[in-house]
Amino acid sequence: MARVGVFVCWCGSNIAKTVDVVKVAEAAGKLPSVAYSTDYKYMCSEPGQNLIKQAIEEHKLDRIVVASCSPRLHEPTFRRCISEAGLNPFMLEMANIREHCSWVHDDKEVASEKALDLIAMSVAKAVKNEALFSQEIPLTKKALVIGGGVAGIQVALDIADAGYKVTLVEKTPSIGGRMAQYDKTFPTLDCAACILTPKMVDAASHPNIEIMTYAEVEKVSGFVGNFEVTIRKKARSVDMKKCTGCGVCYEKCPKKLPSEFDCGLGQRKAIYVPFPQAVPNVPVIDRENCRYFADGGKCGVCAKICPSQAVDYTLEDEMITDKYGAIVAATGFQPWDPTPYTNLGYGRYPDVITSLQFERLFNASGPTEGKLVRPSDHKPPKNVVFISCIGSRDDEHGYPYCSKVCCMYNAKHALLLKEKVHDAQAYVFYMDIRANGKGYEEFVRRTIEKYGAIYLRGRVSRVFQDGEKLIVRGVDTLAGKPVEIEADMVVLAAAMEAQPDAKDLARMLGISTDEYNWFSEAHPKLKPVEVLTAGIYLAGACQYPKDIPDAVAQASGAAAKVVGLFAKESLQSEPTVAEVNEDTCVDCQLCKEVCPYTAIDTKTLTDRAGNPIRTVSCVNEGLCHGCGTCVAACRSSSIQLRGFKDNQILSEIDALAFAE
Amino acid sequence: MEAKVIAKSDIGAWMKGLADKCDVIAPVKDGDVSAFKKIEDFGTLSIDLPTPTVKGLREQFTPETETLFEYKLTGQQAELTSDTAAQKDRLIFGVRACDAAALKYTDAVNANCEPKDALYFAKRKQTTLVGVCCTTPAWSCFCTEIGDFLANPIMMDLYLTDIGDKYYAEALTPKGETLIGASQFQAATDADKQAAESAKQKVIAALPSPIDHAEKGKDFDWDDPMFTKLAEKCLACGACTFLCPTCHCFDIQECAQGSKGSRYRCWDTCQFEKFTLMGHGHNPRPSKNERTRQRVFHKFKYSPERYGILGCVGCGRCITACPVNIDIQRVVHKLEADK
Amino acid sequence: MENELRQKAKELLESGQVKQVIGYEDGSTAFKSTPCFASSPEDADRLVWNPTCVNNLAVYLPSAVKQGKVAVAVKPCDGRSVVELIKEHQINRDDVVTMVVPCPGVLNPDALADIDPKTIKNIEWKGDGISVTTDSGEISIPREKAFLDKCLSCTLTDPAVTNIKLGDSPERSPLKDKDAAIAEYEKMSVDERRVFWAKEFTKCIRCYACRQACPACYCKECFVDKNGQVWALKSTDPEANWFFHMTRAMHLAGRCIGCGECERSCPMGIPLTLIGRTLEKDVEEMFGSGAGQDPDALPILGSFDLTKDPDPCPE
Amino acid sequence: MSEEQVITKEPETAGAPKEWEPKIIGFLCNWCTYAGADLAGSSRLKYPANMRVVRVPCSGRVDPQFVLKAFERGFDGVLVSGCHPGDCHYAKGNYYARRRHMLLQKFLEHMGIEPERFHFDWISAAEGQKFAEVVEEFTGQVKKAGPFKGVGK
Repeated sequence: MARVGVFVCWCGSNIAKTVDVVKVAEAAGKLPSVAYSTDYKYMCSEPGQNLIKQAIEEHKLDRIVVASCSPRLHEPTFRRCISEAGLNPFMLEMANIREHCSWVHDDKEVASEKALDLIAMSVAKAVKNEALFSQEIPLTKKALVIGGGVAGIQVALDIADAGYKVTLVEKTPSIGGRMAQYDKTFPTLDCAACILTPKMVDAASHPNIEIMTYAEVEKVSGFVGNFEVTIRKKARSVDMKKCTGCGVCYEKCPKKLPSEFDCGLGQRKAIYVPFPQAVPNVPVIDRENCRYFADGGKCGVCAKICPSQAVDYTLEDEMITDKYGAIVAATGFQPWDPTPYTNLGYGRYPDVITSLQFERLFNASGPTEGKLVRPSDHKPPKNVVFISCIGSRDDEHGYPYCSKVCCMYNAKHALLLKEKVHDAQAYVFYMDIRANGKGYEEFVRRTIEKYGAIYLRGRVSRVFQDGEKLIVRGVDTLAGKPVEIEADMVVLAAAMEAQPDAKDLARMLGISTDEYNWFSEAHPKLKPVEVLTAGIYLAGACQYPKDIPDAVAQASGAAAKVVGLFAKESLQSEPTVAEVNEDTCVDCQLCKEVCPYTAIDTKTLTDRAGNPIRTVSCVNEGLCHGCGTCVAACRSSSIQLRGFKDNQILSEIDALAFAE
Repeated sequence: MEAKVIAKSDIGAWMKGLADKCDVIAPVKDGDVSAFKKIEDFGTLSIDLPTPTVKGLREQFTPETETLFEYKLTGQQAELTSDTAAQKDRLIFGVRACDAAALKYTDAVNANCEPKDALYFAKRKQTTLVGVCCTTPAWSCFCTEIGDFLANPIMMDLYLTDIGDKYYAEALTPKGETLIGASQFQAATDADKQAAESAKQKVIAALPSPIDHAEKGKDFDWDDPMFTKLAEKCLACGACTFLCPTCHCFDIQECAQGSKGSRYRCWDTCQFEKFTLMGHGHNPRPSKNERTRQRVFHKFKYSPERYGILGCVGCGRCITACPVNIDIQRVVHKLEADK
Repeated sequence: MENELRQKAKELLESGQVKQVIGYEDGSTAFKSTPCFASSPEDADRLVWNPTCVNNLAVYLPSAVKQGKVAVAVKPCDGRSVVELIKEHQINRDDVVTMVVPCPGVLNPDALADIDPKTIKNIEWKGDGISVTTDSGEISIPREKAFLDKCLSCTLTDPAVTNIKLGDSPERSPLKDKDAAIAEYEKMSVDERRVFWAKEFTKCIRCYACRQACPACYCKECFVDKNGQVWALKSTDPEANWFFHMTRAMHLAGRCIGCGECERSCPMGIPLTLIGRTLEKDVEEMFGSGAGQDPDALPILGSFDLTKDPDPCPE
Repeated sequence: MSEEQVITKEPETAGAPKEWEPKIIGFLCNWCTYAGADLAGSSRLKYPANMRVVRVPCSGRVDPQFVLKAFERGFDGVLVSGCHPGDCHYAKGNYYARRRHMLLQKFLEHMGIEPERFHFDWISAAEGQKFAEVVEEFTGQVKKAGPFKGVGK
């Protein structure tokens, strides 16, 4: 028979005032399996804890019930206490006779009765307690950062600076991300390239950072400290080691295509670097559009002309598998395509463009080399209408959320317009001006007051071409009247939306997304960079629209989390996790279905000769958080949560049901 | 022994008279099925004789759940608290010849061990059995193939045969003689006796002829391929064995409820996978093959060898109850043909 | 129809496409058929298809597929069980060939109450109902009396996992509302229902025929069979019986396709389908989907709908 | 039974019979409702003492079988409570709990257990007040429903 010790705390008068602790302790002594029971003024005090330790020794107690305050307060204290006396810490149960009893009831008799019941339940549960042990989980101190935009670069640099290895994976041929496309940044009007390029170079030259561009994550398995990741390095067709970045190949390449980097406003070749400051400065062949690949090896100009014989058409996709201790997702966003706004003429009139296209038009390295001209006739525009909330805050065409940055870049564009074309006039149609960052509101005021941008609160109903002009019809809700503007150019502040493959990556990582496919954080307030899967963190706009300062701040936050994780020697698994009874599991996979952490896998049982017998569920202890949702789902009780097994909880129910 | 007659209309009054001295139990309709129940109201006597009771007499002598002892825990101390209350004498009315015959078998099983099953024999001793000859056997009945107890009943005290508006009542034991001493019984005429005889013969004629199963069972083939076929379709439920009047296997379980608890026994069956599962994980009857064979062999081969009696009385309950139409009569015939 | 079934079974067995065909064959009496496991083309000649083919053969699939690919004769209702088994990873879609038989309804044993069972020679579908051949001639039984309740309200079409469709689906319009029995039952007050079930469950002898006949009860070890006192006593205490049946019902929530095998197998006549159907109706109303429809659907109690699920504190 | 043993029971001789008090069991998730109950305690809010609490990590851990077991054992009322939608410490456990227990409540009613005897709710760690109110209200509701007559007869 188990030997349970019951220790009833007075908590000074906090408990003793409404619970007859002496009588309760005496009655508890008669509960089945109780070998010793006593009361004391302050169980959590040093003499109180010594009393427990002595009783364990003297009465050969193997399980302890402390009836005192909430376990949420002192469970760690008493676990430590009994483990110092040689018991497994999980042999402790606490009966909460303070918060749940003495503090909420007045009648001493009633409260004493309840206290005894709570103790009886704890005793019954304690009898079924088992010694639990945490396991040491090895830790690979190397991080994987997915996405080479400003957030990803920042994460990589911070982790690398702390002395840990980082692999930075970027889908496109160069790191830099969206920020590389921008001209200037609000509200300081720093040149984006001037602040980003050094970081790109730092990352490229950092001894702890390995950059893989033109590469994608293919497969992720494992768990915190022990992820195994397969990365597909797409065939670049140019030998990274041989290429000097001279650029002759793309000068001579005969095939011209619209440039993604310039949002289709400029052109690139079939062999290309996306932009001049690209890191690495090594071209890549777009095999789908390359004549050599399309015509069965007929062209081959680039290979012939390359002075260092770096062009190699035979290169193939390469799969690299490595172990990582932590993963940071920094995959960013994509600008929303405003085509659904048919009334605004996007795609129909060449001078109706998106904000990102506008950005490229006055970028010195852009298709016009920084000259702001209309795409249609290459004349500088005079009247430019900026329209906010294109696809944001709009359930009907786009998304209900606010994209957060558009108000600010609209202000930036309106201001820069005036700087580039002195006699130009900016009109901004807006719903609300959301300028809630450091220096943001001042910046907007400056645009309006110093640069004369005309802000019109209202929506645009229609844009149509009239000769060379674009007629913008809208409403000024503040003036309460319709407005019509003869514009030379219309710029649509398109929403930010999740990357098209965000859901796939989420699935691969086993993390969740919200209804718009943004990655879900573990807690909106308290765990904004964590996700529910341990060892995976978020940085930047892959979580939700963010501007550069926010993205960088979160990146450093994510890096700090990774560094904190890597600072440990090894990881300790939580002992209170689920376990599968392989004898009775029938592999219906309901547990797997309900697990919030993808902690349950299917494994094949084999006989001694290694032949498969059948499949069952198995718990990855590194991923399991111990919620027990799987346990309640399992029909054959084949999965159990240590510390909260069915028989433990049933014992509590029975102890109460049959309490005398 | 003596025989009398009793008018059907007097049965209620007779039973009412008996009820002063003992519990009177008889088959009554309970929803879709018929079951033995204690009769409380002798006015609107709703005894159901044509439908066989869904269960035989097994539960009357070894209840589905039976407490063996009780205990109480105080701290580290345990104390036995059982007191077995004395049971009232009982009379069971409307017993079929097959069900009574089954008691010969269960008596043998329960006596064939030391100590003898006291709980069982206490109940046997306290029970008087009044049988009734069947008039409309079920489609699955084959008792006549097993023995002649329909004509020459055993293990009961009184045997009633329906002869129109009255029963011909044969006392088979001194207890039976006492019973027919009651005022409701009248002397039987020769015509009554003949009517009873022809009523019995009429039923027997509709049932199969006798077969010496005990003899034939000796040569059953342990490896008969039929068991693979049966095992394929058997669902491994316990309907057959739980309704069988001769099945007697039980499990012993513990019921712990807070500081109190009890040990009880409850029906178990060789058809359940766990029945023969041992503590260390080995199961000598690991598949339905072995388990379907066990049921048939136990009744038709092992029992005659061990007790000299067949473990089947041909009541046909397992046949009607089987959800997949496993028909033990057919199975045995096939085994006998296969040998 | 029977010939078509045998022919198809033969083809599948001859060509080696399947290891065995599970169907029905004549039972030990003319009003019962029994499951048939045909593993050779000759065996296929024993297959029958008539109103006595009541069993839901899907119950055999999880163990049968271990020997190799299986073809199984399913009524449209039983086909729903196959869907569930695939959905719950008990069989692979590729390991089973479903032969969907056209079903006008299967025999309600009560239909034969007035006929001496020993005189019955044959039962077949005829007209709207069935025709029973006896020693003393042929008796026609109309549809409303001939078939099980579930058949009278059946509107099922071919299951989502149909491989081979035999014959043409019979033209039927339901005679009864599926939930007529529930409507009748629900006339009882809540407390009357408590008393009703207490009485019904007291009958239970724990033979587990309900569970064993149920294709959805494929657990290797049922919760009630756990060693020691984990969930319920093995005894037939009314309370323990109640717990067993209530838990079994909850385990079937969203998974019960209403084949009625539990009730048919129960030797004690407990109206178990009433429980199943009541719960299934709730599931359909609350979560908008039911059992046995889509093999790719998520399990109903293993998924949720953030916004549409009923909430204890609706906004 | 000695005098000390019976602290839980008023001696029969003490005048008028005690008013019937329902026996209630509550399954509370550790992170929200249990913490809410703690807060009710530290705020010294008063509520009826009928309910005894079983602490579980998540409302998702509450197997409907625990509720059935409680009714099998004759409890007069059962409360299950966890984190509000969106607040689950384990992200999704409460959504599964919601499906299971909303269905269970309906099922219980079908099978003869008054819906008043089973309550499923969301109570956060910050809702000490709500916890006290829910317990008070539920206790009253169960009291009104009267002693549970049990599932066996």
